[in-house]
Amino acid sequence: MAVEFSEKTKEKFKVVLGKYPEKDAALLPALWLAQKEFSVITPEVEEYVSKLLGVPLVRVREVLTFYTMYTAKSLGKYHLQLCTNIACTLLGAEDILGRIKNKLQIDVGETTPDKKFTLSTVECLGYCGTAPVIQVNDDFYENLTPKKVDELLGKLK
Amino acid sequence: MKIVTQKLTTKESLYFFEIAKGLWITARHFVKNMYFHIAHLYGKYQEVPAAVTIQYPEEKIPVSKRWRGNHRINSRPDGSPRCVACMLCETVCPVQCIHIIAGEHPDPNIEKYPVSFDVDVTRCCWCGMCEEACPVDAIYMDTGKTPEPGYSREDLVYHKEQLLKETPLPNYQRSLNTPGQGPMKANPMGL
Amino acid sequence: MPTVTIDERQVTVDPGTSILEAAKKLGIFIPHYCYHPRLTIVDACRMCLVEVKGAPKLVTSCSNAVADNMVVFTDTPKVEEARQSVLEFLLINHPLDCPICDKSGECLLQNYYFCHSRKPSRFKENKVKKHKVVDLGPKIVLDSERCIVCTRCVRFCKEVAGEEILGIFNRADHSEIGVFPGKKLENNYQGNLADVCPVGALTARDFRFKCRSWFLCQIDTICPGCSNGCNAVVHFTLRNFNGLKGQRVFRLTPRENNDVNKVWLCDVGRWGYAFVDSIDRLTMPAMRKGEDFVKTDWNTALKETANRLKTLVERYGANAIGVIPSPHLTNEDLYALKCLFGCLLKIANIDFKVPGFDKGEDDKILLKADRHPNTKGAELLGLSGTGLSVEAMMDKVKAGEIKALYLAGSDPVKYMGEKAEEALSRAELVIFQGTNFNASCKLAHIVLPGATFVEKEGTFTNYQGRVQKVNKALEPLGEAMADWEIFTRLGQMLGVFPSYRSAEEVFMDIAREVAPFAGITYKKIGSQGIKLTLPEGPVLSEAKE
Amino acid sequence: MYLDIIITLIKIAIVFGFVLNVAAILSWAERKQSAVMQDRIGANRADVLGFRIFGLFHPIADTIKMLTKEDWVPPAGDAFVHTMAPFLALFTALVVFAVIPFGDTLHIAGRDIPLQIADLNVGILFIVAFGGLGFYSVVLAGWSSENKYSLLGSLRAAAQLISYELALGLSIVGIVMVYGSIELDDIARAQGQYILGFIPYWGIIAQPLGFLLFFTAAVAETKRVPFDLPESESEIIGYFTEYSGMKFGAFWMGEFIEVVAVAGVVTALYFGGWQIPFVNNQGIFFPGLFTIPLPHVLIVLLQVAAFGLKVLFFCWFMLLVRWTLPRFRYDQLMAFGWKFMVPLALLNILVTGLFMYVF
Repeated sequence: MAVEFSEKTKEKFKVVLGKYPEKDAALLPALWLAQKEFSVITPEVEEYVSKLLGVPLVRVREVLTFYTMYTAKSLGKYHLQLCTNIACTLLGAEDILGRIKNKLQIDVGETTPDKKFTLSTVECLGYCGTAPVIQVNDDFYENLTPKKVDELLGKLK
Repeated sequence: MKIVTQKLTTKESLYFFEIAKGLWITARHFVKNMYFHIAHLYGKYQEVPAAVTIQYPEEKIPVSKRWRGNHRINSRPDGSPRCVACMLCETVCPVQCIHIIAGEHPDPNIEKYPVSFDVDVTRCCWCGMCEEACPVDAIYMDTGKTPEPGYSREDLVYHKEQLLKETPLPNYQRSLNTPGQGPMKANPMGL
Repeated sequence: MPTVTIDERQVTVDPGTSILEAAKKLGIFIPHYCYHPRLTIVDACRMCLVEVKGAPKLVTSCSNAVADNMVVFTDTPKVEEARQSVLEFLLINHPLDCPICDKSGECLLQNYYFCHSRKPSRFKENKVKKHKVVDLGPKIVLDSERCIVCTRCVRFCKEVAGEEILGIFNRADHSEIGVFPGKKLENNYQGNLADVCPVGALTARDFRFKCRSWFLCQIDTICPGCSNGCNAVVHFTLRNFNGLKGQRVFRLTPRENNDVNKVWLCDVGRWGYAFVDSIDRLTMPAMRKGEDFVKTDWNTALKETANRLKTLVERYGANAIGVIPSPHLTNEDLYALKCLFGCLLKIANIDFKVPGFDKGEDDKILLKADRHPNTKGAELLGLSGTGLSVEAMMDKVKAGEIKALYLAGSDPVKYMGEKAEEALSRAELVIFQGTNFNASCKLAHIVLPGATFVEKEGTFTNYQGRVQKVNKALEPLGEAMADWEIFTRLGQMLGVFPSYRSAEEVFMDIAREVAPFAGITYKKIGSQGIKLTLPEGPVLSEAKE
Repeated sequence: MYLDIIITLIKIAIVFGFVLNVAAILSWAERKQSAVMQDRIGANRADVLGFRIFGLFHPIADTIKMLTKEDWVPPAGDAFVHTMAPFLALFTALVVFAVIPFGDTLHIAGRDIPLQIADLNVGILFIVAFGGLGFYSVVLAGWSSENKYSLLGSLRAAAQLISYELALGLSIVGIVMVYGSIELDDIARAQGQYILGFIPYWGIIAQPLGFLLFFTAAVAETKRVPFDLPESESEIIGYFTEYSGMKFGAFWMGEFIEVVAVAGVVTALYFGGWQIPFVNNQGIFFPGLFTIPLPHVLIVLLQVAAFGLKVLFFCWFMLLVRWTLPRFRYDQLMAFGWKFMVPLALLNILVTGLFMYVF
């Protein structure tokens, strides 16, 4: 178990820890740091975090699985998160989803064999005014149409 | 108590004519039936029956669609029993003739399966409640068979393997959900 | 002391009492899933909603404390509608596999559905598929699809068993109970998870698929697993198609007793019933013929026993016989034994303290080191210290001074090993009276089958000195007989002996003759037991609470 | 002399062969005929190598069964009498055939062979006497069984036999008066005459009432339905309760032989014996018209065949009666016998006498 924060992260962690009166309250930022550091939070990382904070292992797991922005499994280079909530669906998110599936030949939750794209559907991203919307890693693309999606995917390649 | 006797008429009290009348009826039957028996021997008038007898093991009366015969267990496409060993038939059986021992199935989607499924036909009263209770359409009484005699009580306890081999009598299927065989319409467990 | 009106009836309760508890006091039952009287309150299930006058919305009765002059309604149309809606939500992703679910028949989802909803599902979309048959450990199986995420199990592990191992993973309708990958439930109280779970999500592997709950009868009993004397309910069936071969007792579940076990039962006791229907049960009296045992009937076996004991007493005196009773026997059994051997035959060598009998593991929650349910009872009845100790008896047997040993349920070979084995094989006469075949029984000359705790009536005295009653659920297997009955029949063959017809008669004699039991009757013991006023002495030090 | 004995033995063999075979087949016919009358099929299961031939193996199967069953004699009973009784029943039934003529005298190789085993001049008396002896078998069987029910059954049966014996005897008197002989051969021969030249002068023509009375009484003598109270398997217990195996079978056999015997006697007395209408010693003839000559042997053979057919017809008719009529009650049986049959038989004698006096 060679999982350990780098010196830099350790310092950051110390800062974070200082913000909370109780140690286990720092679980969320600690996991955030871990994700930054290791990109994927594997069970080993969880154990490390749990030990670091003195929190039961299962609590770490609970928090990790509750929040969707933590990733417990490895993703492709681009994480396509398509909103399929009401507003987006009404404005054609289903068509776009079908288009992406068709284009990349993957289903929701899967990664392309070249490890480039991971497709997932998410709930409201808060862009109902400019629906449909897709989040690619940290960027948002609004007012999508199948054509725009094609362009987008082409650009990302 | 009042006894009402019927007075015989003079003709009746002679007996002779009454006896002759009776003899005439029986003799008429005899002659008619003999005629057709002999005609049948020569292949004539086959459609006119000479006797009402049904020669049971060789001939059988076609049973009604609703008739309940021996039990059988429906199987999945892979041949394993549809039964999930829920024991509802065992529960509903008024004479307690069904004995199931349940076991863990390796497939978590099936989970429970009958390790043994015995129907004791010596106790069975053919009420068909097991058919109705079964939530997965596993047990049926549509084989159109009656239990065959056995040399011991054990011979009359039908086991799972035996019950699985039975097939429904064509045209006498008693499927409860849809007419005819075919997939079940309402199967809560998706099995 | 707030006074509340619930469904137009008034009740005064302690401050801080929840509405649900207050209603329970009035005999009004409010349906609930996540609430458990011994666990913290999370109000997660929303099933216990009630209408409070003045409140804008329905409130959860489990988490809201009563206030003075509060007016509560538990069965208004509004409440019923809320319950129906909650049930509809809970059942949205439920797999409805009641036919194969072990919980069906005692499942709160089923019960409340039939009491409060009875509405067909309106959910037309695909149900969320979750993991089935999840291995949580060697004793418990989880079915996530059936789970309603009430978190009773999570709280139980954390708060009672002291092992924070269960958690809820994922969120919304994908929530599942689970353990961290690679971990397993290990605590000694996981059996309670199956009881605590209101639905069929957590089931005990031991009970899994064995029997449907509606085939089971229940009767109050005391767990015979250790000297704690946890109150339990034994579930057994009278539908036994395989005669002597089938399983009759299927499980033990805890019964509430605040002074003893709260509402929990440890796994050791819970799954310790297996000996009742195990294949090594003694079902017929037997006598040794060379190497083998020959089955015989009670009359022959008892006559033989009586004759040989009588001859030995006449020839060598009463001290040539040693009696080793077991604290597994009930007070009644032990008293009858004392009457027979102590008073009638004047045997002084009676000792139940087989060396090492109380050296089990103590887990500081319920399980005690002494794994015998009636040690205190045996002590109070004076079955130790009148003559030689067990160890000394074994030595004397070897020396040839003690000719016969009467083992009443005890298994000295198990605790003393070779020493006892040697002694037993040297003794002129070894009589074994017990329920199961064991190493000591193997060396006996006469074997008398006794009844187990579910097959006889009687009382156990736990380590605190609390007398508690076990009830007869089943007829003894085969020809087996309650131990007090064996002693009574044997006593009548040997001389003047009271003709007990029931365990209660024996207990009446105990109450008359043994000081600590004075004035106690079966009626007074009731379902919760009765604590004895113990005499001064070393025994009290153990019993500090 | 030796030749006579041999010829007699051959005749005995023929008659015995016929009677015993017909009796055996009757046990099959009884089942099959009742079946056909009742729209059933009847016993047809016994098969030998796949052949069933309409259940004809059943009598054989029955015999095998009877022979292999335990032959049990009540320990308290009289073993000898108990064993003898069924054979007495067989004997009395069989011996009647000694005097029944079954054909015209055969002229062959210069010899006259009467087709009758014993041409007794007291033929009818012989029949009545030996028929009456049959009741001994009943009484002895019931008595030797050492069973009070059997004994009561045998007494009941004996009373019935004696009662109907009377009517039987009295009804024959008419025939004797008409034909003026008690020799059966004479009576049979006399029935070859014609009234008005074309009506055969058979007993049934001469004595219609006598025939009915005789036939009824004879059926009662055979202990068959509707007079089967001695047996009455379903309610009152009969005299052969304690019989098993082939001894029981012998009683049954005796009953069937009696059926054949009654059929034979009725044929001989009332149905022209071996006579065929419009066939005489020369051949087929019509009175006053023409005659077609036939060889003597052929005529005799035809007559024998005619006799056989008549006997078979009566056997059939008795089975028909047996499967048509219900059983009498015992008081009805006795009242019928004494208050109806006997007076009618006496009346018949009176009327016959008046006719004979007038004409």
